[in-house]
Amino acid sequence: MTQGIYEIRSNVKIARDVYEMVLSGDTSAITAPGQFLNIKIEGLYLRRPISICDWDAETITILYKVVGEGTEKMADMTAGGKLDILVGLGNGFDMNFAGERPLLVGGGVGTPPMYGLCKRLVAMGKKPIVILGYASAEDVLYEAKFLEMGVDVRIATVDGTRGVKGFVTHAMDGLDYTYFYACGPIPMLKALSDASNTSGELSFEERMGCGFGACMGCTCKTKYGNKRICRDGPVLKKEEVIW
Amino acid sequence: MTQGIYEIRSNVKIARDVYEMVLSGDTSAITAPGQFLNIKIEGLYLRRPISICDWDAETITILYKVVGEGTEKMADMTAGGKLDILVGLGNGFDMNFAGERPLLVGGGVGTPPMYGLCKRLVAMGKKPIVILGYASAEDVLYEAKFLEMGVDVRIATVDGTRGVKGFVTHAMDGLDYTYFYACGPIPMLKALSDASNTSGELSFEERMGCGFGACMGCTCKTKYGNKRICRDGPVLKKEEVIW
Amino acid sequence: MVNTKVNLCGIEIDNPVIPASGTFGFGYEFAELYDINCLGTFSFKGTTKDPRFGNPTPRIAECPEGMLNAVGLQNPGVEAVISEEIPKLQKVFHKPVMANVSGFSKEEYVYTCEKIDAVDSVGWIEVNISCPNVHGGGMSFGTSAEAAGEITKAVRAVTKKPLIIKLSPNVTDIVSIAKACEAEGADAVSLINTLMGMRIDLRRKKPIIANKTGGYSGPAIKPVAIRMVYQVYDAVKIPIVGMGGIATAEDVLEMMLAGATAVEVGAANLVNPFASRDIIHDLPRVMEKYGVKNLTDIIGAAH
Amino acid sequence: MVNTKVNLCGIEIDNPVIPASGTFGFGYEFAELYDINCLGTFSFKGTTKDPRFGNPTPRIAECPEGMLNAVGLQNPGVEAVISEEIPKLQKVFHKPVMANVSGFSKEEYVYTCEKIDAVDSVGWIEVNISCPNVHGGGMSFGTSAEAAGEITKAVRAVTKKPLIIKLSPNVTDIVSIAKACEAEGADAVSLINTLMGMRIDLRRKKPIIANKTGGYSGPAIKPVAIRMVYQVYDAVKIPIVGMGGIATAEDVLEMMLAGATAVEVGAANLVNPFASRDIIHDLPRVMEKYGVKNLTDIIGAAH
Repeated sequence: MTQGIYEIRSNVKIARDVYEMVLSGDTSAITAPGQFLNIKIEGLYLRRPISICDWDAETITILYKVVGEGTEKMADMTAGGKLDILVGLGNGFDMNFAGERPLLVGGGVGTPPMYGLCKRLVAMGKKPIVILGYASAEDVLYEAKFLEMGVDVRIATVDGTRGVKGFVTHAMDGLDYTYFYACGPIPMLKALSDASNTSGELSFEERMGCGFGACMGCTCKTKYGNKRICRDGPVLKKEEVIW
Repeated sequence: MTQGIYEIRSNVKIARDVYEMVLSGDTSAITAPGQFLNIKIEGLYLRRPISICDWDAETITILYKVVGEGTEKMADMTAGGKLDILVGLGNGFDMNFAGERPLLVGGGVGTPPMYGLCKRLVAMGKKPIVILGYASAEDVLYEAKFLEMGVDVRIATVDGTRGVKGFVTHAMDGLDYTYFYACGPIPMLKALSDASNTSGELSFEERMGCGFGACMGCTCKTKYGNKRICRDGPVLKKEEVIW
Repeated sequence: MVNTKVNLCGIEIDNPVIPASGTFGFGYEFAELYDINCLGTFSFKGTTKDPRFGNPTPRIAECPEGMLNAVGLQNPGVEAVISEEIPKLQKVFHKPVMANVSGFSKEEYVYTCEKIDAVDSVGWIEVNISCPNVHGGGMSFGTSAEAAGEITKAVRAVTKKPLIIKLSPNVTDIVSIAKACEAEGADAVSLINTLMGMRIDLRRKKPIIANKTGGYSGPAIKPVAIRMVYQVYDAVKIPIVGMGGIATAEDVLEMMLAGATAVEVGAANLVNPFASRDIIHDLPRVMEKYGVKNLTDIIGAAH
Repeated sequence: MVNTKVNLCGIEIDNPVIPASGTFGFGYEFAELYDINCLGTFSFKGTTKDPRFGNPTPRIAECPEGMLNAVGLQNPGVEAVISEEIPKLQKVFHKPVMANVSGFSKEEYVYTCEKIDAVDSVGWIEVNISCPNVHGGGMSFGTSAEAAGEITKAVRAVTKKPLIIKLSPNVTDIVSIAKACEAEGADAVSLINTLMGMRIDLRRKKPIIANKTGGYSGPAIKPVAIRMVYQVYDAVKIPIVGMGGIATAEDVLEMMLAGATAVEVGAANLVNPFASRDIIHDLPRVMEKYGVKNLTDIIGAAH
């Protein structure tokens, strides 16, 4: 983890209530896809944790949905603005277990970490299958960017306005995959975990105090003992999760 | 009183710890020199009352000394910034009593309201005598601007580095004047009031809650009953002050 | 169309927004700024038997998201309030007003309430047993259930008007105090008064406020207020007027979800003189955003 | 050159800055970020007889200039603290540490303090009788002078280490509680623990925190903390460890002027992991700004 001041390069709306923000600054603390940032927002006391979508040597990309005071303020920010951010928080996904055909499942704003993960798995020569689930067509995120990587992308929408009608699990039928990675709402994670026939990793959310393991605000019970979502997670193994 | 958003035209240091800020916006609520503004500063709860130095149809000039959190934040502000301000607060000086040769006395950051008052008295054809008192030469405010008006200006400094060594009352000896107006620290106001041989008006300071007479935070006792410095003042008549 | 009306002790008010005592004078300063008849009602400046200057200055200090005040019940006394202030108030406000009463003995409370009871334009009497800024004064009545009950019983005997007892948060158990007020005939309780606080001036190395301590108000005390309203709602059947840091229409909803039938807006009026009006104007939008058709429906809905 | 040293119950510490229990774990997470030996000391995570998971999540909520937490004393139990956590702590921190102890009965407090008393690296035992987040737990001991005195007496009997009793602000009269602790042999009192608060989620129309109420910390509670430290200083002769919203070196001075011998830094560590270090680095500059040569000289100087 590092603390630093990051400059906003761009901040644009890319789907219903969802914005893409590109930040520039030190990215050396990021060690794995699935990690997150904790952003100090003027006028709010607690930092706001946001998953990392992608990063390179000098920029970090995040996608966030406007759901409350913090993200409302973020949506109003403009290029050139500066933010105090803790970078490289959490464990992230372990790509060593991916196998040849890992399944990546993102639900709603669970999509962003799947993008950074997919990019790196492709770079490793893997052949990921990507399933993305949303409420409706206007919520779909980064479809073109996934397709650019040449991976198999399937979309599910609850109202059927894009892709398969239903949940991500409805787009899984008959798929052959070696491992899975998932991020999204808890009901999706549970359904996926139940439906899967391989091992896998799931990224969880919780209200956090600090984001770096000090306050015990986000602890959950697992089969291997208490874990802090912010530090021992946000990624847990399928086998340790207590639903 | 009006509430409005004002734009900062300039904000420059003009003496030790003292800044001049020019604001543009609606000035129609200002009815007399000696009134004040109440400025909302991001990150602070209470507004900060600052006396009006001068104004015209579209700008207001204030001089303020950096003495705490609020004025520290103001000193960092730059042209183009916007401020939420209550304008035209307090009673201000009554120029009807000035006579031909009114004495204007400003101590430290009590100087600014004397400038706007002097300008208007000169425009009325009066011949004001101005005495300004400071700790030291580097604290002197607006001397050239007073001289530009062609008025008699006398400076007193406690350390004798400019003008008369001592307090403003030491610069008063033998002066012939018709009335007085004063703004500055309480000991100065009292000494002046005691030394004066005419009637006069004195502008007081107090920690304020609202600045417009609602909270009773700044009440003082006078010979004519309780007065709210923010609304019934900040200017009191010599005859009503209880020292 | 949303419905912002609520019923406070038998009187229907257009909306639950009530400027709090001590932040709105007798209304006429604000009437110069906007038509104050948009308010549900307002609670006028705390009135005592005798005229009071209050505490020496400084009476005010800046705090994080709030302020301290130690005005100390400055008011012209109940006779002058009735003969001078209320007539001026009635020229600009045409709804029932809430009278706020304080005292230094049971007899004083009774005296003042009896006088106020005779004023037609007063819709409710809010009895402040919780002012933290008067030494040996109202605060001591607000910090024990017995004393609170005793004052309630005494003033209940002299007025048929809806009686609201204003409670102090500076206590171990606000629930027992609220219950004592209910048991002795209060029609409602209002809470919270200010939290007792202090700031020290690093330059002078002395408390900023002449009275040393002051009452802390502003958004900083809202979480304490929400908690206490929530707890009291569980324990009493009478309505609660919730206050403490209310500054937005969202705050009104939060306080009502906790259990308030109406809310008072205090310090916000001092930093934004249009605050109460702005909250009222914004209420319908915020109600729609959170799917609230009738404000009455959400009273205590978070339980 | 300024002198930041203070003496806390017979142990001289390099500066009065002490990260508060529950915001600094057992130190080693922060030791990855900076050398924590710059601290006066720190108070480690509240330890109980048995391991505790604490409360269900969500345990955290945003507040104006602060936060609510309802962690509920999650800790691995005193045996594991002594056998696992303290050895890890000692690798990164080489000064006497402050042990923080909680319990649900007098016997539990005594059991845990007795175990901790045997640990050489522990310089002080801070006994928390004021956690607002455990039902039927420590809080009830902290809200009456009798119970507070009883716990103090019992733990006093099992340790010769400096004993600090941590007090709750959610009381009518903190002074009487502090005096009871002093009378029963406490070497110091620390205050304030968090204010009990609540936030309600307007979307779900339920309290944000699963436990409903949580402890409010952050700059918003500082004026209440300053006031209580000031009041307690007037009434006891033992030192006071002041806390509540400390986030800057200026805050340290304000708290010490009110009467604190040392200060704890809590929530600030969570929003800025370097907060305690930054405060220590900034102290000499701020002391010079306000003409303070020896920090010891300003303890209680605002009285």
